[in-house]
Amino acid sequence: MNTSLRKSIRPGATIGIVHIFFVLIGFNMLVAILFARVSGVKQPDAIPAPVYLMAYSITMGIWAGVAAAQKRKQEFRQVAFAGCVAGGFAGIMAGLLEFGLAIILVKNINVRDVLTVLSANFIKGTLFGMQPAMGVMVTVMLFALGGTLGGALVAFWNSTPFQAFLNRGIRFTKDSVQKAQGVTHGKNRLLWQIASISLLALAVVFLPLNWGSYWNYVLGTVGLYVVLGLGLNIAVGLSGQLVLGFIAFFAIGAYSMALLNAPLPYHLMWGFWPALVLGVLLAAVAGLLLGLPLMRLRGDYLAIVTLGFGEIIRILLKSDVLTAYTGGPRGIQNIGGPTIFGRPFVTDVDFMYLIIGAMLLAMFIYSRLQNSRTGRAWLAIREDETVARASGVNTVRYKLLALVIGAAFAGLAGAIFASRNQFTGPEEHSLMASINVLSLIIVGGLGSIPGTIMGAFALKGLPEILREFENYRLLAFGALLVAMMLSKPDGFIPSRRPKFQIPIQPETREAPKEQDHD
Amino acid sequence: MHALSLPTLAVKGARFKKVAHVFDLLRPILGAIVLAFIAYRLYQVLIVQQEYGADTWTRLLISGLIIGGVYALIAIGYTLVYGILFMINFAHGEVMMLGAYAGLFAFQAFNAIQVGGQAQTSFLNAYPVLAILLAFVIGMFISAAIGYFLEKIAYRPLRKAPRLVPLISAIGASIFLQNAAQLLFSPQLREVTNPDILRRGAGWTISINNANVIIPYTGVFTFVLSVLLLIALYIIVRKTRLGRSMRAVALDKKTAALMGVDVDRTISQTFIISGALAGAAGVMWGLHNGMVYFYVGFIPGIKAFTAAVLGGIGNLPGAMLGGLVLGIVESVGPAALGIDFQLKDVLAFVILIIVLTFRPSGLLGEVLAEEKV
Amino acid sequence: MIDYIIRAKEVTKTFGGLTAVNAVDLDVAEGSIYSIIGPNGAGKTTLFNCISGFYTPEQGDILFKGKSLKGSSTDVIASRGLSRTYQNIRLFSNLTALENVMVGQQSRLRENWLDAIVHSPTFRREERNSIVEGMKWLDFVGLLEFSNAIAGSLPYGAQRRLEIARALGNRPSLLLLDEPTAGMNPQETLRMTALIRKLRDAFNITIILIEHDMHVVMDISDRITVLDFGEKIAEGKPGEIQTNQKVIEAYLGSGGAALAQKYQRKKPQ
Amino acid sequence: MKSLKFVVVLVLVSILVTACQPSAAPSQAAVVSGAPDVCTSDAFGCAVFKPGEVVKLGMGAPMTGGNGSYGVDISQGASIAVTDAGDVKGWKFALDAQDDGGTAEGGASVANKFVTDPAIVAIAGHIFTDATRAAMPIYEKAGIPMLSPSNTVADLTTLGSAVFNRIAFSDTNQGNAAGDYLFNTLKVKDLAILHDGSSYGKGLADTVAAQFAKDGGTVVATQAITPGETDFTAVLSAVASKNPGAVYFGGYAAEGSILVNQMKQTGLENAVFFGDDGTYGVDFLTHVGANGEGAFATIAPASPDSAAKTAFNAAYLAQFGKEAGSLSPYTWAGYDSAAILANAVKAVAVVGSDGNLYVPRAALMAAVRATKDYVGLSGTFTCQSNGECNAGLPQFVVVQNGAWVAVQ
Repeated sequence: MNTSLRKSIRPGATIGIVHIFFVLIGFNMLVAILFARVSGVKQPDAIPAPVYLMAYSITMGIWAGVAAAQKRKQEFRQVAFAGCVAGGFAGIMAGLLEFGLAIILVKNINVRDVLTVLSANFIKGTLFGMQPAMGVMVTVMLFALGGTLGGALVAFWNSTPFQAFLNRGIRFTKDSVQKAQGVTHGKNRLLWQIASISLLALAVVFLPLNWGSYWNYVLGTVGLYVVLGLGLNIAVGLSGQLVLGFIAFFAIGAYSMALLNAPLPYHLMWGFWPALVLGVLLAAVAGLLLGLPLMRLRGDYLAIVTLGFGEIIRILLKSDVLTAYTGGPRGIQNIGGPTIFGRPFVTDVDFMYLIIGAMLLAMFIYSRLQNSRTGRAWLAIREDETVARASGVNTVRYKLLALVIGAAFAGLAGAIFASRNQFTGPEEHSLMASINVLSLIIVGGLGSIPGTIMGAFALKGLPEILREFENYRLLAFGALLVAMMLSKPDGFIPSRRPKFQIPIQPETREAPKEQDHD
Repeated sequence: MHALSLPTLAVKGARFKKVAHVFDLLRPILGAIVLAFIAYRLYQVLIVQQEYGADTWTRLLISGLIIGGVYALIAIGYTLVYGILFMINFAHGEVMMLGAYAGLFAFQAFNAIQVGGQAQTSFLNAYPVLAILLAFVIGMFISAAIGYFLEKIAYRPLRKAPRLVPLISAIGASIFLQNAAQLLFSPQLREVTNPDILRRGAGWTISINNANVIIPYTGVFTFVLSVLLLIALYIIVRKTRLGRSMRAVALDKKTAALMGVDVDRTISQTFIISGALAGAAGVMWGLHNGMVYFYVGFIPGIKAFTAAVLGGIGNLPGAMLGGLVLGIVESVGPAALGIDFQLKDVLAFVILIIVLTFRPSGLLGEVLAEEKV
Repeated sequence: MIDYIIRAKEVTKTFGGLTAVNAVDLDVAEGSIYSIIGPNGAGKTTLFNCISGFYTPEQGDILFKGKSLKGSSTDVIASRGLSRTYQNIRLFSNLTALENVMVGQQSRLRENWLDAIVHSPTFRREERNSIVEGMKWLDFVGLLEFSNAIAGSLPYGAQRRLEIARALGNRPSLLLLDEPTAGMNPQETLRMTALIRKLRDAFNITIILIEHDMHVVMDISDRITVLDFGEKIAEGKPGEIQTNQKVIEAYLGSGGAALAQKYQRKKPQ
Repeated sequence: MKSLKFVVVLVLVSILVTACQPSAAPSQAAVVSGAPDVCTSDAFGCAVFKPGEVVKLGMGAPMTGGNGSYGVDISQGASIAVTDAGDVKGWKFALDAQDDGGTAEGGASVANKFVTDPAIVAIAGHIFTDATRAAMPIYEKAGIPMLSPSNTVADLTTLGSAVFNRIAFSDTNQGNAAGDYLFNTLKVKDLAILHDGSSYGKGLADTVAAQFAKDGGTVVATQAITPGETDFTAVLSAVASKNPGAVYFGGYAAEGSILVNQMKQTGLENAVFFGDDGTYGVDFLTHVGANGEGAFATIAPASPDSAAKTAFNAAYLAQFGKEAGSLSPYTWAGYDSAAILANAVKAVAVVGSDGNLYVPRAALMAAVRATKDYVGLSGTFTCQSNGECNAGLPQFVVVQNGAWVAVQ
């Protein structure tokens, strides 16, 4: 067999396996339902019309075709053919699967105890409601057709005229960007800054009013996770300490707010602001107390200990021992909101503003710290703790400081979170939440502020966007998380190091002299 | 020559102050307080209250050893990957879960096959040893295959990436595998059919204080299996060519490659072995605990990771020791200190923190008393 | 009366059963260039690590500017004016060259995190000054044009020089250089030698170096100590060391030493 | 500066995104010509459905994670109810089941999503208490009634909520009865209390303990287990040393069945196992086998195998390939809660003169609360003014010969 053919069969087989997996979890039906919905059917049946399932088959074929045709510098016909072979091979695998399914259907074998989705209706639907032999044939054909299409698509994409068109577009964009940069870096720089800031301010003021309570809630959560993420970034991204139980500090903030502000169990009824401040302080103190015994630990040992700390906090909060003080598993409710100038802040819009404020504060502090002696000390510790210490960095102090400030950020986010939900309970602060925060800063790009924002969108916004995928949403999320790491190992927006103007003339070549003896 | 003057940095030049390493001073005090507290509680529980009799203590100890055996079994696979790649394979628990499913279905199938002439029995009970062996082979094979593909798809492309990136990829893979299992097999809790000779709950009975204390067969099996696998793995790592390659890769990938070690292959093999261990742990889990569902890998995975760190991660006997210590602390600890069993995980993690405070590299990990230069 | 900046008395350091440094005395005069040489595994780097605080010697004491270093951690020692470089370059490779130097200045700065958040006057002044000084050190080692380059991406020789610039960041009175010319070509080595000399001449920084290149050692050293198997076998001026029988034996073995003597006798012809 | 630029771009993109979103605010008080009078007088206005649109019932439930089986199961039960409900004056019902993970964050997120969807008229849920607590105030503002099939925590109906209703037992109800039964009928003197640390299990366990002590019994041990684990021999051994006559467990079938099995190996062979409505179900029986003989549970009084229930079980098996009740004990409650809501919608919906369907929201809230003597699969329900729809005394059941049997 020639290598070209073999090269096409490999992606075909991969897609075939993916397809088999999709069918066995019933994902093909969901895709068909989504197709139906897109094309205007309001309430598609659980088994949508065959045409949508056919569309699914073609889509899978296209995927196989594109996968096979990529990286091929050949002429149109060959590439299309490669796509056809890949699609066809995937189709044959799909056909084999359907053949098996048809046997199950005809012989009336009950496999649902193992593979739940394979009901008779489902199998009939997968066979497009046709006779099994016919269904298998149609499947193979559709896959092959899709594959050819995919191959053709790639070929067209690679074709000279299209590439030329593309290049022109890219050049145009580049030129305009450069021109814009010229504007922003020239003497109009200030103007540009003012313009962008005022645009930002406008957006911040008006957007929450207009995008409804759902988006306010989701984006509010994203905002709080930005604050959390920046806090964790100080510990992980800047000072290089892998903290896995970060949500514990969030919990401390949330519970401080809850216990001080809510009517039960203590009826302290503090105002929002003092409770917020105390929550932040308590979280910071917790960071200090946790940090003290752990300063000798490195890397993964620190990770597991902080993970343990997170679990300790969660279990204690829900334990029988502390039920009288923390509400136990029931949590605390009726947590109040803030009052600003006599006006109570209670609606979703109000909280959005509050969260934006917290986010801006966190970003401000983070960026200020990042480029200072403190920030450089953290970075040096991250890079090489031993050398940093020998260069005069008091590593213990700076590592503690990173934990404390990071914890304070988390406490801030937690306090606002509890107040916004009017409720907090121990299960809010589970290990999965810590893992989410860690994931978001790495997906976004360790240490970078825009990266953190991006990561928060990806980690907290994406699952909401994926709601269309129903039960498959976390499956898709897990797969996307892997895919994001594979395609962008440094995160979406990796952090950059600051550039400094050279303040002295290189020509002088002057050795610095010790002169000041004051 | 007129020199450029240097700006003053600090107002009074470099002041040096003695940094008080507060905690270095506090550490012995902390240790003394903890020890005193433990001694006091032990005195209270054992001497003053005398809450539990010898039978209860024996039961607790047996329970601890068995739980510890399970943790150890999972932790060995964890620590193997860590020892070679310095990577936390977060999806290890999920690989184990899929192994448990494989075992579940294998036993189910064996139970459905009827053999024998007149006295119809299932294959499972007619040839129980063979059936168990086969189930283990199937479970280990499935898990090994998943381990292999996991490495190939999710970790290998990231080998040169920063250390935390494969960790996140592993977390993603873990979420994916968990949900895939839920969607494939439904979220139902399933019951493993044990062969009669290894019935759950059955065991040797000993009599202490006129109370029957049962040592369950499955528990002993778990314990023995984890010891055997540990020994087998130790031999592989220490005595075989593959083990030599593994150790070489662990020390320095580049140099190993220059010396003719196929690094990719070695790492693949590591994951296959680690997956097979997870599969064995999964099948064992099903036999001993009986419950299999998609979430079954998560908590044991975390616990096993804890055990591996407690023992000194990367160290094989350390994983075993860590697992056993963790199991015993969880079972005996709350009773001995007279606290709620709900807080057993708190106790376990507190012990972990204390151990790491005094031995920053775990119980059997190499001790870096001084900074490495 | 000579001022000694380092006085080490009977420093002993063991690892397990192995004695890496055995009762070594070391007196380094202020303003001198002092070399420590010896075959591989002689304990040179271990001695360095004892001086710079990485290791605590089991026996003996080290006085730096008359005060004991015992019990001080490396950061405290650095803040007292003792800097070092490393045998295998250890830069903060993801930071820029300038930032590396600025990390070196840590112990001389006073701004804290609160100053950084509010941009207090102290912060502004110190930041500005520390950038200017950092640039000057970079200029001094010839890396000014690379000031914003990521340290890990610099060529090998530049990385060595950057390490020195970083060590200079805290304005040390004593600088320990661990094989500064290792892996360099003759030109680079010459440049490095000149740099070391300039450091002493312009700033009166005392320099202790470990070096294998005998040309360099003989060229710039005021005094030399020779270690072998953790013991000091010779100390003296370059000329004395060159002719010391023990040293030659340590390097070449006793047979080799005999050969070398023949060779040396022939050489003047 | 880079980050600022980035943020600007981000904000612009989000403006675009939100501009493309459908109008977020629900079409409340659509006082258009053709709306019936009831809409103008209704405090929350009407939901309007054009011909061909569907009337949606929402459900927030954990579909993923460790508790995923509850959400999957209850939503599957409810989906059958929605099919069975037929149509309301020609408009079809649909179930919109969303994953809330059982957490407050998820609950609030789902609730906010539901209140921005004008087609959602009522919520069959939420399933877990944390989610319910966070969701309640959000529905309160939008005037969307809830009917939870599974929230048992006592105080939920004491908060004065106008929207929250439940067909699950309140803990007080179930716990007091169980405590009395243990002391008076089973003559247990020494009781051990176990629970799974959830607000459900702990709430019940605390109530039982208090009632049992009030009756004159002694609670000899109180311990909690960690849900999701599978080896409880240690805690059972500790409990066994106190020689309790019975073990009360507040929690679910998964842990309950493990406890029953492991009680036999830890010296509690002779203690009675007493569970709750969460441990009841066929799942429990398959897991415990012979070990389960004599185990008690409490359930809502219902004719065990009515024709409707048989039909439902068959439909469930055909559609989802599993026996009803094998994923969670709340399958039937899920069906009932959706069915009751659909009934209430049918009672209040009116077709306007413009041919649209109008569902007045406040009237619907009242209609749900006015449910009386509704005979469902899991019990007979009459809602009280605080939203308690299952105030009757529980039925005690015991395992005999491998089946649940009702006792007095």
